[in-house]
Amino acid sequence: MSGETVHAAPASSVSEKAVPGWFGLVPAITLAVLFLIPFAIMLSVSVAHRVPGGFFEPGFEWTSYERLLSPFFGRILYTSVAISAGAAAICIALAFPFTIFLAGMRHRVQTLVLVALLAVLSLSEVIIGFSISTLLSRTAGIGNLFAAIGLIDGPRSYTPGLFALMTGLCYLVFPYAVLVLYPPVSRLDPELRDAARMMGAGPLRTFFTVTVPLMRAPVLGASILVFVFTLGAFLLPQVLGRPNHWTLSVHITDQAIFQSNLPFAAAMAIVLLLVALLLVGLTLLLGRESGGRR
Amino acid sequence: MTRGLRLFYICFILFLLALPIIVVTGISLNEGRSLRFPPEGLSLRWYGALFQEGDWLQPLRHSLIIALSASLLSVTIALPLALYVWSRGNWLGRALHTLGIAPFMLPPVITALGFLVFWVSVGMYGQMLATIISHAIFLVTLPVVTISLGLRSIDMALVEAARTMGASRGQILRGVILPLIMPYIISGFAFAFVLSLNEYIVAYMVAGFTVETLPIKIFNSLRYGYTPIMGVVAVLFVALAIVVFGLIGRYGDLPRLMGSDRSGER
Amino acid sequence: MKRRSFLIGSAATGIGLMAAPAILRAQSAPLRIGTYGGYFQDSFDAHIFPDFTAETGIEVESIGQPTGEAWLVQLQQAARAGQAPADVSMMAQVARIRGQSAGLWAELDPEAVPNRANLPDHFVHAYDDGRFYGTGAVSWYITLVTNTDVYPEAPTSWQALWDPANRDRIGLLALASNSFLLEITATTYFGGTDILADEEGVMQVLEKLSEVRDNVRLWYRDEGQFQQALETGEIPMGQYYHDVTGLAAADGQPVRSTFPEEGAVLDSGSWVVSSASDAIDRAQIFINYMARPEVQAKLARFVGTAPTVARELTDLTDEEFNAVASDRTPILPYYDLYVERSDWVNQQWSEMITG
Amino acid sequence: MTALSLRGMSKRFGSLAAVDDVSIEIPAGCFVCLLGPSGCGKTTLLRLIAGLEEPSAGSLHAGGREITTLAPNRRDFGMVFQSLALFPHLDVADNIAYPLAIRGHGRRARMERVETLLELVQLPGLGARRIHQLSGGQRQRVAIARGLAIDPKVFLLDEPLSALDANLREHMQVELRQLQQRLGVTTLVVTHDQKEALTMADLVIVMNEGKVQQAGAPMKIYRNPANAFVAGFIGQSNLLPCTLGSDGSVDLAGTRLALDPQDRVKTKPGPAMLSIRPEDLRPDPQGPITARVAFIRDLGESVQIALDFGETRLQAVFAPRERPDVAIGDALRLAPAPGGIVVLAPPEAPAS
Repeated sequence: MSGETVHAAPASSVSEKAVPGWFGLVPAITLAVLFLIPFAIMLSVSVAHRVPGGFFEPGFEWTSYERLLSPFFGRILYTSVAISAGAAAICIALAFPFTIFLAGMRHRVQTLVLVALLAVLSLSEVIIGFSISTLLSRTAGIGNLFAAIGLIDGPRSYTPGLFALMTGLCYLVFPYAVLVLYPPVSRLDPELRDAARMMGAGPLRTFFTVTVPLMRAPVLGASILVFVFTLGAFLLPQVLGRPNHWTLSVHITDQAIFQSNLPFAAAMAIVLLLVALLLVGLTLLLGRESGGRR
Repeated sequence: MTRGLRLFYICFILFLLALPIIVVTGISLNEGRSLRFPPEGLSLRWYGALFQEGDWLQPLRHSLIIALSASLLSVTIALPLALYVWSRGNWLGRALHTLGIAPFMLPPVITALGFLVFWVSVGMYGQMLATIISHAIFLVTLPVVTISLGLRSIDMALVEAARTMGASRGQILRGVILPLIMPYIISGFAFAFVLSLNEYIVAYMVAGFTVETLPIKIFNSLRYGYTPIMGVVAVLFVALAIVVFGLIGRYGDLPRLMGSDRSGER
Repeated sequence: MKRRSFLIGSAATGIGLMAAPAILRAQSAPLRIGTYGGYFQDSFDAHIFPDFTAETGIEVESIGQPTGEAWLVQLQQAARAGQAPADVSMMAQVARIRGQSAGLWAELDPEAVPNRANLPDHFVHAYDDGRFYGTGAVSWYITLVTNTDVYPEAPTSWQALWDPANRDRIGLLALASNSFLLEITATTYFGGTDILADEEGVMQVLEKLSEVRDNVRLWYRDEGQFQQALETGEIPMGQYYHDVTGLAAADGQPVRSTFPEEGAVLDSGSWVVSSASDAIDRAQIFINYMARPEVQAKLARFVGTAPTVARELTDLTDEEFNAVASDRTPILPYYDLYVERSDWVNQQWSEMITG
Repeated sequence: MTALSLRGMSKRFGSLAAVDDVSIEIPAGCFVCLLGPSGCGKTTLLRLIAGLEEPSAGSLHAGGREITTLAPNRRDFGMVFQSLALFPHLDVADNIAYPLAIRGHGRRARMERVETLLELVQLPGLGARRIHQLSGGQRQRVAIARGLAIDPKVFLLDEPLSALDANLREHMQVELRQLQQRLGVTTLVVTHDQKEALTMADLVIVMNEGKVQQAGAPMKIYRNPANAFVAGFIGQSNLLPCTLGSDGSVDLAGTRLALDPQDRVKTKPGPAMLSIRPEDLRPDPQGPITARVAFIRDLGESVQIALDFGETRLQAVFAPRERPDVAIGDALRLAPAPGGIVVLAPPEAPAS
């Protein structure tokens, strides 16, 4: 989960002797069989022949991919990427200072905040979607509070819509963002920031000339993780968004769960997978670069 | 920014994060069979109902069995994987590390769909074992990350010292390395357990209604059921997470387990 | 599935052996019957299943199933793996016909279901080669529903959906194949559903339907999403099920169901048995039981659905009958469209609602 | 002129007083060492002066101006951190030029200054190196150059040499002292190494448990420790429980010792602590102290002899030529050198 763990540990003769070589085989076989083969099957399903109104039969045809080559799906892919990127950006913008402040707190406070975050992590997408739609509704939501204070004329609804969807997505991934940023941020030597202060930099200047450049790789890694994660959200866009906010993941589940069109769902998943892999690859590259500099 | 402002920011964000929990808590206290917020009439009857209504007990049992077995299995896979990656810098180590990180790094919908076609092909769709294995693979990343974190914090001098004192490979593993990374193994297990308990899309695609878990049941009750029990379940799960991680925080060094190196200094 | 064998090999056999206990399901397990969850399931649990068990001694496990399409896919996938999440299911017509073309439903013995004689022909389902596999279970109307606090006056026509005054206030079903909005639009603006016979006509209807987009606040996939919002007045108008709305109104909720002047959509559900079920005998007993006129009357009284047997066979009073049905000519779904051109309609529909 | 003036400064973390009511005047151009065991509050005191911590009480003045709550970035102080805190994302030149860039100096001016500073710390031409390409000693010099880049009013160093090996450390101590004398900058160094303090400082401030135990010139503190803690911490000292008589003599577990007028008495008659440096114990056939030789270390430049004196162990040091002709087990009579004795309050006496 941690963005900075992507580089493999350096080989050490001592550690090597402590672990027998066959230890690698068990997880290698397990993951190959149970993780890689599913993807291979998915690949074969994506080119299988769809039986309209029925299931699918083995075959090799590009029909499902051809169906994706339309302005309609181009727009959906664009929407998915734009919404996820937006949510990731907002989430990191909130989580990065949060993590920095958290890492500067007393040990006990840090423990409490971490427990709170881990508790929030245990809310499923279903509950988050439902609660936020309640919170943003006209009848029971924060609109009533605003109206009571006199901020707005009467209670109004903020859901469904882009705002509600962004709120939900940010909520969903915020704990992950903090937990991924936490190790590198808390390992950042606080004396570096003190040094900048001593040399005349104000807090903001210190943040932008010291903290941000040093944390560039972890922040990018966390952003990409959060981005990919939101790319896979399929319930929140349905519950909190309008149809034009439905992401590729919504359409994938739609095809798989409602239309029984597994070849088409698989084809869309493969496309989404390629987009995600592209970005994970990017993280690995960035991680390696920063790893060499230490 | 001053210390006070920083604390305010943290508290404000925590407050926002708490809002949905307040909503589900409110809903779970409804007297009638409706999901109203603020609740109409306060009652704890739905908390009792969860353990009496058979159609909620069964998913509860499923969820607990799946979460327990899946997180055990994922630790069983993650431990040798992390040890191997830690000890070897070869291609297999690198490949394994990527394989261990990938399941959780991909959009869950994709992983779920992969499992769906896999289990349909194998003929195990709809069996609890399929859900358990799928969850174990999907969540294996969490113990991999925490155990790797623990391994990297080991002082190699300890291993060298053990060797000079004549310990065999197995003795070093059991007597030195495992005790040192045990807290990280436990936190990885807790992570996987709590997330498996709340996982929806993989469980739904792999077994759907045949092996109904609590999140699936909650979603269904949101679709049709109108019972505040779904709020009860959410509240209990949050409480469970607080207890599990609270205990880890109470008896261990949670910031350190989460990867902080300099906690305890201040 | 031939691919299975070489892709998975021996590893899977090992896993399969571990899973063996799950396969050895006890013969004495209760009969698992799926009905739509929520009010519907509750009503069956309270009024139908106990009497059935009392009379036949067959234990029932009630399963809340999701929207027809999702349930069909689940049954299909489960059947391929030799599993049956439920023995008997209540399937809406589109899902039933799709299951029929996939050969998913178990063949039943017509002799074991003598009460099928009570049902009109279109509620006795058989494969093309004549093998009998299911019967009509219940009928229901999809009507125009409103929140009575927000709309003191009931709307009279489906045209209310297009009324600019209702901007951002409407909830509609999100799937073409269970909302039947194409039929509603065709009947309201194109004089009937005949226009849906060809793709050109469907496109015309979709064009008209796309005008409601600005009025729609929620395209819902599952009932609960909309019902809560309707009751609180959050989304005060939409299309919904007559039966459930009636039950909610009887509960004191400020909601009403209106049969528009163009007619309400009449859809129905049928009892079918998954081919993976090993309880066909008991399933037949249940299906036969449900086709009795007095059971149909009880459904109308307690569940609020319209009977699938001829009205004359039941002892329903006019008042009771009118509460669950209407004399107005109903809008009948154009089922062929969703079976023969499902992918095409689904694609056009998605493009329409996502705007 | 006073460069820094601390008045009643305290810093509490919860119930712990890390710095407790500290008042010091530091003259301009002075090289000050804050000396004490780890956890004595010396680093906290340095951070209070830097402005990185806010005092719980007291005030701080620099150059006649009160700066108690002034932000650290407005103090124009230079600082070298224990970890050095060099920016890994910048090269050597940019690290040194950082405070100049903050102050808006032009690029040309910055680079000229960097060159001057690199020469000052004897690292000419290394400006383009990255930090991880430097050795420990080189990093040390870069950190010092960076701290001096703006001609700071006060130069603060937090255990700057602790990461270096012994040889390099001694070398750097001399170099740092020379550099400071050349520049004349008021310098405060935190250290736990008393030799380091004695090597470099004009003024040593000994701290323990948050309090200043003694402040003064190194030799003055060495010769004339204010209390048992200082006597034990600075250099080696034989600390012996004794009873101070009202007649100017002490009783050492039965052995009576007459005090010389040059000896110092810093406590009232009664139970006390006698401090005598190992080099102040002289062999003397008529000496009042008789002890048994327990161990002899011949170090060439000197001879150290450990002796058992009743229950306690005494250390004595002699020049090779003065080495008494004794073997382990022999009795040796010793006399304190005149002025070598300091009679201190017993350590368990409550602080006044």
